Amino acid sequence: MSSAGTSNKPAPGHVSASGQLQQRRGLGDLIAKKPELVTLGLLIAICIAVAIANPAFLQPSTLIDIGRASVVTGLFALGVFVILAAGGIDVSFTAIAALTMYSITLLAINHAPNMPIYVVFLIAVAGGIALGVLNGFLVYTLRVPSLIVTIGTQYLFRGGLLAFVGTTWIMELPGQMGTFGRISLLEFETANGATVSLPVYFLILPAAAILTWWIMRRTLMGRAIFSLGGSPDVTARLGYNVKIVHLFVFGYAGALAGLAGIVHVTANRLANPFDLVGTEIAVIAAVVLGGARITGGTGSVIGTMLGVLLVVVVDNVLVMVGIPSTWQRVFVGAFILLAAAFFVTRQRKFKPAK
Amino acid sequence: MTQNTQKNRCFLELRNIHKRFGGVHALRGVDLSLEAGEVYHLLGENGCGKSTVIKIMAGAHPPSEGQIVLDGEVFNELTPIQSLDFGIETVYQDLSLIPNLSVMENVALGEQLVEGHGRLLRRIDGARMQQTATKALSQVDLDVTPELMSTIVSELPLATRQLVAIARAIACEARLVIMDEPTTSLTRREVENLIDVVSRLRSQNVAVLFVTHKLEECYRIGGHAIVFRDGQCVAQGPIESYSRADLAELMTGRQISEKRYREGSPSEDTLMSLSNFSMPGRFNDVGFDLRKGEVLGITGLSDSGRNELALAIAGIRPAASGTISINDKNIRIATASDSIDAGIAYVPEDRLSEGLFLSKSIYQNEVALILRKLAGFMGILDMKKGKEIAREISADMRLNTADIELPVSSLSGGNQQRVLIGRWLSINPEILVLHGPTVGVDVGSKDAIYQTIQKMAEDGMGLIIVSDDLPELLQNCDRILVMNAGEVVSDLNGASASEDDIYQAMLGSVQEGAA
Amino acid sequence: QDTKSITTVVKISGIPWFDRMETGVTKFAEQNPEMDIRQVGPATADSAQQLQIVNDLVATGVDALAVVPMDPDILEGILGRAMDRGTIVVTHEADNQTNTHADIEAFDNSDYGAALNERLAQCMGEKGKWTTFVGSLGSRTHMQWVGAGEENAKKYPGMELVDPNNESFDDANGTYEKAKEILRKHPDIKGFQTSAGNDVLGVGRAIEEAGLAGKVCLVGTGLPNPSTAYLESGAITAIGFWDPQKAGMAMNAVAKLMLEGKEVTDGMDLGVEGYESVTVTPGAGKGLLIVGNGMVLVDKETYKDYLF
Amino acid sequence: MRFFDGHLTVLIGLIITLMTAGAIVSDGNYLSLFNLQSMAGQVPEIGLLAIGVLLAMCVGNGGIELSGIALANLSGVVAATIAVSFFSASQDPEIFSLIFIVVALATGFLGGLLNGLLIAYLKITAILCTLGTQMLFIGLAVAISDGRSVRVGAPGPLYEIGNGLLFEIPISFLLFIGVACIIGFVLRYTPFGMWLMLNGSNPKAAEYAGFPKNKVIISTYTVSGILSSLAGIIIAARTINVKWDYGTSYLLVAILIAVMAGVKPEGGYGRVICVVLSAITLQMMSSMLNFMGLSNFIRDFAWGALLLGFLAIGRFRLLDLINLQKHAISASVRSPHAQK
Ligand SMILES: Nc1ncnc2c1ncn2[C@@H]1O[C@H](COP(=O)(O)OP(=O)(O)OP(=O)(O)O)[C@@H](O)[C@H]1O
Ligand SMILES: Nc1ncnc2c1ncn2[C@@H]1O[C@H](COP(=O)(O)OP(=O)(O)OP(=O)(O)O)[C@@H](O)[C@H]1O
Ligand SMILES: [Mg+2]
Ligand SMILES: [Mg+2]
Repeated sequence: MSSAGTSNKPAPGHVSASGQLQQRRGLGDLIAKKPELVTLGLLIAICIAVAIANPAFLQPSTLIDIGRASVVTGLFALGVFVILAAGGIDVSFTAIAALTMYSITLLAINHAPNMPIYVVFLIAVAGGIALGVLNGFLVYTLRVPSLIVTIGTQYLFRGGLLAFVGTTWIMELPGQMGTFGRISLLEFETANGATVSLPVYFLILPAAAILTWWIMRRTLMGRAIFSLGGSPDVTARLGYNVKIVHLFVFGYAGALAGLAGIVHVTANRLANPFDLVGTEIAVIAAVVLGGARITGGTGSVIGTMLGVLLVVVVDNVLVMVGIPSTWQRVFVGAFILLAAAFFVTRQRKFKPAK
Repeated sequence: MTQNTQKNRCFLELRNIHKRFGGVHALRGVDLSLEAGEVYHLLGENGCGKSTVIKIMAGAHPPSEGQIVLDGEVFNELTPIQSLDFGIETVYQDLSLIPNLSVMENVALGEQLVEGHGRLLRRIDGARMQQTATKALSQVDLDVTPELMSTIVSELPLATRQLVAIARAIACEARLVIMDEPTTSLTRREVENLIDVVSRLRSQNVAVLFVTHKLEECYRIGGHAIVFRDGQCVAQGPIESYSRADLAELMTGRQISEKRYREGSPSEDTLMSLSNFSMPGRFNDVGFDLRKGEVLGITGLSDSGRNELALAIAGIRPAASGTISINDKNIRIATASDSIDAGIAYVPEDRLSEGLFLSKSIYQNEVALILRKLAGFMGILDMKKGKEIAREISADMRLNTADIELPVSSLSGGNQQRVLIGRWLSINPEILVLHGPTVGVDVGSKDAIYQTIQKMAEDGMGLIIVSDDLPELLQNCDRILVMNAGEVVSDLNGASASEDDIYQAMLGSVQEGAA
Repeated sequence: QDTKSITTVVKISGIPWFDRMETGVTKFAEQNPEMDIRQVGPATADSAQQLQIVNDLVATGVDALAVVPMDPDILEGILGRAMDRGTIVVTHEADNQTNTHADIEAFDNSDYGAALNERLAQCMGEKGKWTTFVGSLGSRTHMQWVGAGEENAKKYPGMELVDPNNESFDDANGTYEKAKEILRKHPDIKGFQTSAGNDVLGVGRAIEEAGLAGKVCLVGTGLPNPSTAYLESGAITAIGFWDPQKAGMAMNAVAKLMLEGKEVTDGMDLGVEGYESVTVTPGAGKGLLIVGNGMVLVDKETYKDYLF
Repeated sequence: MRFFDGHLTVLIGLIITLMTAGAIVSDGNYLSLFNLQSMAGQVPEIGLLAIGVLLAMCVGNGGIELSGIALANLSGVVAATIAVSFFSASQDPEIFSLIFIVVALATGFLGGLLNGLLIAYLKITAILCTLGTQMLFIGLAVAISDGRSVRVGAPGPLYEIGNGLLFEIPISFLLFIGVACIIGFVLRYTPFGMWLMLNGSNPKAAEYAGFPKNKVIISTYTVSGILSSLAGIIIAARTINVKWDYGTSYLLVAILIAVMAGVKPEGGYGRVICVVLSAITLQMMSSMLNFMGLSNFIRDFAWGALLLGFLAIGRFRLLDLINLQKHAISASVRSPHAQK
């Protein structure tokens, strides 16, 4: 209807919009749009370098070990990614994980030693959601940056756990929790007779990643989360219920943290309330290395997973490459800086001017 | 509930609406009623409460007092989703687009959100979104390509963004479309198109509430005028029944005449000379002279390169090649401070994001450029002198507050603009580049700003006004350079040229190309 | 002011080791109801936090401090000031502490490290690749133990030390990852000697999961209770330790003696198991170095005698 | 900027409350000169780090400083290693102290400069950058010292800085207050301070206004680095030793202090005096809990609760009851010609 009247008139608007778009295609544009390509590149580069330094790196068990080691960090990272996308930041998720995993193990030991494993997971997720929602509620009602709120809740959760719940380690996990960590998905023997196995709990990570991807890409909630990260005021004005989005985002991250906590316990075969807290900054770094901006509104699930892999791989090859313990931290620090610098310069070169 | 009984009956009513922000009483008892299929022009000077009343209708702010009546149902406040559900679509003054989402999502997601009454855990219907966006975008005359649809909004030029915001408002089946200053960064062509859109909406029995400071647009569109002054509605009636002078007087409570402000003439001395100024893809081989006491206008379509030229002179996005000399001395401009050191002041277009330190005091904003000069013994700031200067500037700029410790965020748009211009005058520049100096500024403040411009020219300053407000250029400039496709295509005399001349020059090559 | 007070400050509160120590402190308190005896410790493993606690305790005017320093050197300053104020200072696991009236060690650290290694060598058949873990490179005792172990291994030309001194940060999970990596890098590795309390758990898990229990040897410091499962499966060959309960009691006993103005002499019986005949020598500073006989080395067969 | 703003009032109120409560629970022992001195002696190291965090936050760009304590320890380790290898602390205490201090400050300067350069020129997000440099600094300290603590000893002047008293006040505390005053003054009364705050409040406007933006960012992180090394000097002087892993828990505590002091993490606002008071408040609180013999886990819990309480106070304007003048913005600002 409109086009009939206007299409044959010269329309400068057209020229500016599409002309500009054509200029910025090609590799640079691709990287600007898909920063996770940088992460992938880095990952491949590192693997090649390590393989050259020590060909022993190239064995199937490496892959399995790295996959296994990524689960807890990966679950945390997915939660962090969702929160970063919404323009927030969270440092309390490790405390949530510690609190839920320990309380639930205690609960199971004392009251329901034969609780089926799926109930354990359900309770962990529910507990994580409850604590996460508390975070979200505080961030929303106090209207302060979530970094601050979650520093507060981290102290609160961890202090509460150790002061009021307990500090003793639980070595003998109750019933199914103990066995779950040992069920393996696939198993094979290496030349020297060692068994390599991929535990079943590994599957939780890809499942959570796919769910997160679906929520972020295919539901209105996902769009609302990105909107909130892009412009909170506008999001509210456009009719998105910002409170619900806050509660959802932190609740979801809490759920993942609860899940990660239980995985950590079952994999480790002990519940140590001192565990996990202290690793949060490294997780955030992984997500940022996966292409999410700390300022919010960007990032992708695939990038996040690549970022996690990058961090886990670097952590798991230091001995392989033969870097002496004394120098390992220098190496990791320099790596983070180099990766970040590389990342930023690649991104910046192609960032649109406006 | 047939169409007929609905038609021409008032469907939205505001009753005795008050709104207070802390100590600011922004609305003081507003009564309004809107009818379907009518166009309303909400007029008033900066800070009189236009945006606020709109935000109340849209559910973005709750009123402090009063009621909103929708189809006879009385509400004490609305949520955005209620408002959208009822069919009120808004183009906000700040556009309110989500910068990191694609054009398509910005335009068409609202529909699905409203349909689910705000429920968020729903799957997105991609095909439908595509369809809705395509329709709406073509209505505002944008070329709907897959690239455009998937472009992230923050990568678009301002003008396209504005069109996208309008497209979003008309994407849904609306009953009332509100547009808060939708034309500020549109070129005339795009404005023409918007006027088409408005009449089409009207013919579909949709009410339109239009806010603008450009009175000629209101007359062109026609309809009802609603005049606000100081948080109250002071007049209502068919717009044709008011003359420009009437409206100006109603808005300001004073009489303001339409006149050419430029009276003086420039001296013979060349102040600044630009030659072979180029930035590939943006502007090409631009050269001109600016004389002492001259007011030079630069205009062009949104993609003509005029903005980049201004930014290059200001050192923000320096030119790739070319020379610039001031008082016959060649200078190099690679950064903003080079340009400031050379005596060039640049008042940016987007005062909120590029100009002001909103949370900081008027004083700090005013002295931001002269901190080095204020530093005395051991680099310690002479606060007393600084405050004196800030007070002087405030007085010169006729700021309507004496308390320079107030945060700039507490000022209204026009006053903020004066703070910004005042800041640049603090360095006593030889050359002042004003980019869209009166964008979103009301008649009263405009008058004050124009008078300041002329006074500065008389004092021997060279001024460059980059603007697409043609009357503004004609009222103020000695010469007007028109740019097209990165080149200066025309150099017109401000006293004798007409709007039409400029317009022809702006479109020149595009029309040739199309012919 | 007749009730004298002794406060025991541990490295971190809440972990099994120091919980066990607390049982000793409590026991000592029960035996000495006329005294005010408590145990405290920081919430995180950070010497700065421990320093703060000691600072505040000195300010409260406590009569005696029994400290297990996170980092002996960091506490030198405040312990010195405490002694100047007349506070009795007793330390444990800090044979290099200068500002202390007495440092109490359960055993000689080199003997302990050598004993662990000897047990490892036995298991490995005196040959093959082996590696070491320490809590952190800065942990003096851990470095002494692995140092003594290395020294001991020189007796066996067939033993080859590879990638030594891996840092575990006393985190079982991190140790597990590191151990896996080492198993990948050196498929033919035969032995691990570990130092921090949780290291055996991490390495043990890695060995067990790889199905190498019994094929790869693991000897290190650990507590019997947590290690039960791995000792049973053979993933842990043997653990060495001293009983923190007894150490806690010994510290308090020495503090009490000193508060009463009595002397601690060579061959003295502190009235605590493993400290029945202590060797007393001059310490690193002006104080004494009191060494007991509290070393315990247990394996699958013997651990049940020490369940805690 | 009015002197008595909300945060300042609350912090002062809290300090008074804590003093009273502490005196009650400890029979006055809490207010004994020795304990006051002991608490004052503990504040400077973490206080200096918190001021570093304040600077980084205020300058904007998502500024944060995670490398502070690592740099403090690195400075100590480098300085100790160098000083010890050339001089003897007991024989030439003066020259030893001087060398130690100079090397430490130089290390802090270089470390901060590195942060600044990476953030300003390479545009690495501050949180990533300082996380990386944190690792790097820790790593260097480990590599230099082999992970062991390095003994500084107690050379006169240096020992005095950590442990000495002047007019019954710990010298380290006086030093801290002095440095805080200087930073506070610089932030308020010099172009640098104004640039820093304005840049934090709107970086784009700062660019358009031609501020020496990169220089400001670099200087900010450099100053922050120097503050870290000062903290390192005080730590070394107090504990007679330096070690790479001292104060690992300070990372979050320093941020906690800054945030409790009302520093805006998004940049542009923060007051040094509030940071000083907030550091003192936290110290008094944890000392009080130690006096009461409560577990340190309760302290963490209480800190968390306190921070959230602070936020609630700020959010719900509970202070308006105390501080009415603040919101009395004159109604005349509304519109340019309202009065005519
Ligand atoms: N969020 C807010 N907080 C405080 N004061 C506000 C707020 N929004 C608006 N005001 C004040 O309310 C008054 C009316 O503002 P409003 O934005 O409605 O004016 P306007 O008529 O739209 O002006 P303009 O033409 O400049 O857009 C102004 O004095 C403004 O400073
Ligand atoms: N460095 C750049 N990289 C990529 N595209 C750019 C760059 N600079 C400008 N553009 C694009 O070039 C086109 C012309 O920009 P220009 O700024 O001249 O438009 P404009 O006149 O400012 O439009 P408006 O009036 O909306 O502000 C725009 O589409 C802009 O987004
Ligand atoms: Mg408005
Ligand atoms: Mg423009």
